Amino acid sequence: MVSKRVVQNLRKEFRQSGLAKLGLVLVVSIILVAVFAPFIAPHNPTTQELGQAQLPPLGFSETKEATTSEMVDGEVVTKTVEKRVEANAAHPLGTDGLGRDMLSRTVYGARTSLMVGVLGTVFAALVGVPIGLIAGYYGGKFDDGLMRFADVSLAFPSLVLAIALIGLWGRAAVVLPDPFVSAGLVSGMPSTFTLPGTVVIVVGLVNWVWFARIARGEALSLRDEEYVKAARALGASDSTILGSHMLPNAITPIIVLATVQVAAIILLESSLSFLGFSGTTLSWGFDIAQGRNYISSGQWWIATIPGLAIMWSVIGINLIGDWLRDALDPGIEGEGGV
Amino acid sequence: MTELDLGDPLLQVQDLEKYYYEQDSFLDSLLGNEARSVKAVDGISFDVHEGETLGLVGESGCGKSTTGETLLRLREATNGTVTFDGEDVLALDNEEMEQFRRRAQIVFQDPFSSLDPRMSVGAIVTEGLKIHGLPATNPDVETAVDVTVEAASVDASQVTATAADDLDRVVDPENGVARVRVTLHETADGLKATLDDHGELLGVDVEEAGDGSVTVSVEVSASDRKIRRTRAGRLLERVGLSSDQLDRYPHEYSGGQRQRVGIARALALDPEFIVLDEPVSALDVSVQAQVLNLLDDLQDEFGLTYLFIAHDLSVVRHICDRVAVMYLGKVAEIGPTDEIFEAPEHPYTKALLESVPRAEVSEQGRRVETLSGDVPSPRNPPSGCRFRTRCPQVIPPDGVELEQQAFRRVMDLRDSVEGRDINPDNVRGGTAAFRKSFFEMELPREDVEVVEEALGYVVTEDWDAAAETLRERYESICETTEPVTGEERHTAACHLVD
Amino acid sequence: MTEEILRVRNLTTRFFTEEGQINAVEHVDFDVRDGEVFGIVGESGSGKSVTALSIIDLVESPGRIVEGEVWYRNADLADEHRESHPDAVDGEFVDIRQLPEATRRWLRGPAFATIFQDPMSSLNPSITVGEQIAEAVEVQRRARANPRRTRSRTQGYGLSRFLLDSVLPSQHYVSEESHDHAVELLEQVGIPDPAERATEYPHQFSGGMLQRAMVAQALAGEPDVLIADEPTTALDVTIQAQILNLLSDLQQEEDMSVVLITHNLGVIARMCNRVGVMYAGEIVERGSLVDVFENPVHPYTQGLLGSIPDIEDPSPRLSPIEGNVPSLLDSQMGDRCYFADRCPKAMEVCLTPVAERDVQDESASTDGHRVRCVLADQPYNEADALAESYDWSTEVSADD
Amino acid sequence: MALGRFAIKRTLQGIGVVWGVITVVFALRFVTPGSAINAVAPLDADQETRQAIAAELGLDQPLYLQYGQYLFDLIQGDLGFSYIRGQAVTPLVLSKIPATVELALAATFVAIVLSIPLGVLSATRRNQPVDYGATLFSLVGISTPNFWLGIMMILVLAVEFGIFNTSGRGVNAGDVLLSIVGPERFLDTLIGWLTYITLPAIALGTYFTALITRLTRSGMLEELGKPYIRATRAKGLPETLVQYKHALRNTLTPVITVLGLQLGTLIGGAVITEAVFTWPGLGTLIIRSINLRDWPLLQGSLIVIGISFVLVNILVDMIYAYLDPRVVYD
Repeated sequence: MVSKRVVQNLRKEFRQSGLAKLGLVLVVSIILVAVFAPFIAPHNPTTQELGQAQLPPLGFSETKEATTSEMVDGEVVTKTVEKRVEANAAHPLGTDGLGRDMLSRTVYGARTSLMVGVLGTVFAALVGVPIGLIAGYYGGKFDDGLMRFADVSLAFPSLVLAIALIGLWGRAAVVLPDPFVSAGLVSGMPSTFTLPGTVVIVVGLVNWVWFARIARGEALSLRDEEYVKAARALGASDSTILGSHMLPNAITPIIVLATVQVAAIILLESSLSFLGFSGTTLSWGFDIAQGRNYISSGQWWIATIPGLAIMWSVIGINLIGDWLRDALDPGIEGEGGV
Repeated sequence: MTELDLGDPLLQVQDLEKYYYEQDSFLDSLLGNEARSVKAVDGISFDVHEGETLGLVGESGCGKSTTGETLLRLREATNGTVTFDGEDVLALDNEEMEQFRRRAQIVFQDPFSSLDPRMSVGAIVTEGLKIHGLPATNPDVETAVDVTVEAASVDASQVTATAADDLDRVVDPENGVARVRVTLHETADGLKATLDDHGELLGVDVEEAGDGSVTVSVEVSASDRKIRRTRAGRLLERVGLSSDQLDRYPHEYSGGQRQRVGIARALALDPEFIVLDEPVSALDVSVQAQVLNLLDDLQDEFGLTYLFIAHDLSVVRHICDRVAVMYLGKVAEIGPTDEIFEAPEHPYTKALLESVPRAEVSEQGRRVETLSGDVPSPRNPPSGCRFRTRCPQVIPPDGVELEQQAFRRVMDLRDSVEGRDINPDNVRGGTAAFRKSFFEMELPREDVEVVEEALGYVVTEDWDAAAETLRERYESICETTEPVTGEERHTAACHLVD
Repeated sequence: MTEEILRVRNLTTRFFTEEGQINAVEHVDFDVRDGEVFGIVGESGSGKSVTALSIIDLVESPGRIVEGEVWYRNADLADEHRESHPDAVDGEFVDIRQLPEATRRWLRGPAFATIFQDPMSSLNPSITVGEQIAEAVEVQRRARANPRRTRSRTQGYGLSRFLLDSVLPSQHYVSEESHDHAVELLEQVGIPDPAERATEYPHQFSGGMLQRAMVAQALAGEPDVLIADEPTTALDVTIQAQILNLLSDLQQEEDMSVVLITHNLGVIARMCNRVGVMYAGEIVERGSLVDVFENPVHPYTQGLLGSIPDIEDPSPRLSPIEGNVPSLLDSQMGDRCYFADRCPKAMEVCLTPVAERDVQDESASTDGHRVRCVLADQPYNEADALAESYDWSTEVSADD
Repeated sequence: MALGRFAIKRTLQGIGVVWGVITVVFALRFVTPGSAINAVAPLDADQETRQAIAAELGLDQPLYLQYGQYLFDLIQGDLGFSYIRGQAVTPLVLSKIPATVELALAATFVAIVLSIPLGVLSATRRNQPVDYGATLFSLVGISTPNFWLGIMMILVLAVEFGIFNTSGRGVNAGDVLLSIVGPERFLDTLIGWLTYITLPAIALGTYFTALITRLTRSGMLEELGKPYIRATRAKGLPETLVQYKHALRNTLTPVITVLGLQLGTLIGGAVITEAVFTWPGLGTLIIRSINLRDWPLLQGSLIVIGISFVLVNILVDMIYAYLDPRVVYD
């Protein structure tokens, strides 16, 4: 299926571009963190230790006024006292407002983002690519119809539509058992993992249009290629032509678009959870929303760290997308998004 | 090139038409612009005889490739009939189409777009076989095994040989029988039989019954895929490539080699008729010669019938038995190659032959009388004879004594008036001045009057009156009635002839 | 003997790609005389187009002109650079390779003009044909107005001028006279109703008409040498005839020399006085039309002439040149005659570098018939012919 | 002439899309009939009162009648009635539009002014500092979640230095325009406006600046590789004319088309930027309408967004037709 030439091009481009290497490092690390979250996270991301709340990350110390009030001969006297809060090695990245370990939450947040990003993209591709290929190949009324419907669904910003649909259908979260925990390989970690189901469906419903556009564009140019006519002359049925000629030759731009989509969907998911519309609290966006309240009182790290994690993964994925685009030159630029 | 003993026609094309419709989308009808038809092929008739190579020649836009593809129903014809070996191809249902596909194939022009870059050469050549589930056994082909006995301990009479009846999937039958030779010989551990060829695809085993009788049975042991790949290997060798390159990809081949793969693909289904759509136009001269020789050899070896589409006349002269010259969707002239090249009847054919530069010293500095203007657009082809807007031998109506050069300019003037291509301001500077500059030569008095009158109308921008004045005097038979090719062996669609 | 306008000596252009060094043009020498049509014929991959681009200094990376001299006869230019570049001037000739880049840019227009194979892809599809020709005229007009024979990179056209042009079309970089002159040029190349056609876009022109417009654009600077790279290959044969007539008429009227590059030997025969045959980056044979067509010495030229079907007599069988065009990859090209692996008369001596030499042949018109083949000096003898089974792959050069 | 016919054709297509948007929005409304009643009926209302309310709201009529009524209202500019707020949707939504438009325009302006020159420079001066800088900036730009960027700016600029306002829209563009003629000093109003608009505009604009920089850069590189560029240089044209008048002009057309398509992302971004900076635009209205389950208000906002998307894309296509005439002819 993937011809040797494609692999050669990829390897050649990879050797030459430092950015591609950086991208690979970033993405592979995020994937490992997401998959083996239970082993990597030092603490259970959901356990709250109020005593240990708002600890700064290692290397930073925080002076914090704490107001204490006590009964002094009948009246209530409030005193504000300076208190230095030192970072605690048990929580390298500090703790959030409820004393939950930032590092563990960030690690589990990776799992949410990647799952939503990948599943959403796969779902969108499975819907969009076949429709696009068929519309481009047959043309005529079906093609017109698709293009008009694509325009209509582009008219709805994904974020707005997502919020609307989540508001309507609710946050149908899908609870999945965590394989490592249920297999007893690790203890003390949450045994189940909640996947924001509505977000994945909504994202698929909205983003399939980008895949349909790309697939249609490819099909339009491929159907006049002589090897397609030759296949028809050999007696190949339309489905054989679509399956064994059109799809393999259209797969390059689709893969590049897929990387763009995964990155875009991660950003969308974090926005949704920031606004409180995601089905799970174990998400980077949700942590940023929590951290927002602590900005004015000086606990900057609660909002900052999850944001850096988002950038880490999205930059990695975009670098992989650039590497694929430069190596395979699919000619799609600017398509895709949220 | 076979002598002109025309076999019976394998393919008969009668009034074939192929129109494309523009601006007929839902929105266009809303906007009130009616669908315009592009008459790419507008009534083509010709026959192709068994074992013959018919050339289809013409410049770009004449509809030759569209004709080739419509014949094989790669495009749906608007109307007309195409009979292949007695059956009307355009009316075949899916079942019959499958049979037709095996008997008629096509080779394309561009070596870089005629092979799927994602498929290996082996997959490309065997695709046809896979689609038709070949190689399938053909019930009315018998299979036979000849055993030659070299083992001392066994005498021939004792040996009975059985052949599986699907041997013909591997062994090509000769006069109805798929025959395999096996030799029986003595080895250390008993009798052994070995196949002379096809060893890697067929299996043979030997049983010695108690009473000394020996049965040798041969059947197909290889998988379908293996059989197909072997067949593809043989085809590649036949077209001049090496059979151990089945797993290489098209981008590892040169242009000439890719065309050979395209030819091997067409041969895989063992067709009788092949449409060659400009097979060598994209190749360099030296490689072109190699492929042309190959096509020649294959035609003799497999008795193939070719429809050879091209725009290079010297290639056509070399390879075709008969030639049909096409212009703007119609056949201008058709006949045996030598007669067409040595005694062309249609003015367009003459102009084509005249324009081709010869690779000889005598060509140096040769000034060619070229056709005026450009090929008109097939959206609204000229009325009557389509070549009249560029024809150097337009027939003036009787009563008009103008030599060809002057009459040609009159017709050009009429076309620009009807197309409103003249800027009235240029004429306002004086109709006589404009006339003199338009006609380099002097016109007889009578014609000067008519032209001046028409130019007068142009000044007042009364285009219809101007066109009418000129049409009244100069309407030629070429624009009123459309010339048609006759039934003779060498015929041209031109009033000069009939 | 008429005076020469252009002398190319030892021109070498190479492409430094990831796969390795590609020798596109290897030590090419040829001369073009005043008012003459010099033909360069060769198949795809022979390096003929790269030669053209090298002359007008438009070789883009990863290509680079490694060495070579391009002597262009221009008395004024020679005088101007006699002191500043003493070794770049020889009589009236100037080696433009040694001139500064700005001067070489000045040459594009007044010295060299180029027309390319596919007119449709040589014009900007979103700007009218008239505007694009007027542009060329404007640039030449402004160049002539400034005495110094150099041309800065911007010539007064910066980002601000671009914004001004697109916002206020009234005060255009291209003046009104240039537009009028453009219409005159369109008329000169035989385009009917030129004023109207000037306002139309390239996609509204037929192939033939658009090529005429390209010729008109080339005439804007009244060039001494018109370089035509496969000018009629994309055209139909009747339209090709029109364009060839146009080129020969203009060549007389403007008395300019033409370098005609094509793979079509018929076009070469009709148009050219002298010819150079290129193979694998080298000119393997050059001379007058009679020399090369009537008594070719190099086996490749003979093979080329033998493999063309002749329209006047359908010979039964073509005699093609076996084998494939070489890859030009330096690592795979041994230091030998590059045609040896396909040559029917290959001998031992062909495995060593072959220099260009004169053809001693009294009968032919001795007009510089030169060939890069040993057969010019010694007849072919069977004795030391290369063995059929000679293994060409072993000769991969040492440093690979 | 041709451009006119092209405009009519595009407008007809646009109307088709608007009709599609309205139909989808209606379908959403149909999916949730119950909630419309819940919004009005007291929680403990029994079946009869709910029926009565449904009848009064016309929800019991056959579907196509409701649809016809819905369309009829829309044509008259009536986007429905918000039961929760007890007021008509149209004036409410229209009042919020200027704030969002101001934010979107500011962000787009920042994006275009910064990214086109950046993209051109990095394409024409490859592998030089400006190229690496632009590539790095655009990569980070499209990978940064805009709400997080907003919060970080608030943290650094507002909390530490306190020169920018971090929420609300005290001074708006309208005030600035008025102040030119009006009594207040123009400069003060302008600075006041900037303290409000700058952070949200940067937060929203960063993604687009990065996107357009990448598009312009790759578009220029592709265009400069095309054969007509070499032919134009062969005419002796100055390099700048080749790059700007020829290459850049042909690069802008696809960039503009993508801008039109990405409008949805822009509005989506505006919604969340408004949430971060409590910017009183359509975005905050939409979020509140969803939280309060106020469907008519949500549907009205979606329709307005849909119509604005169609209008912008028609405008984009007209600019495209002006820049590249082939679109009009084929």
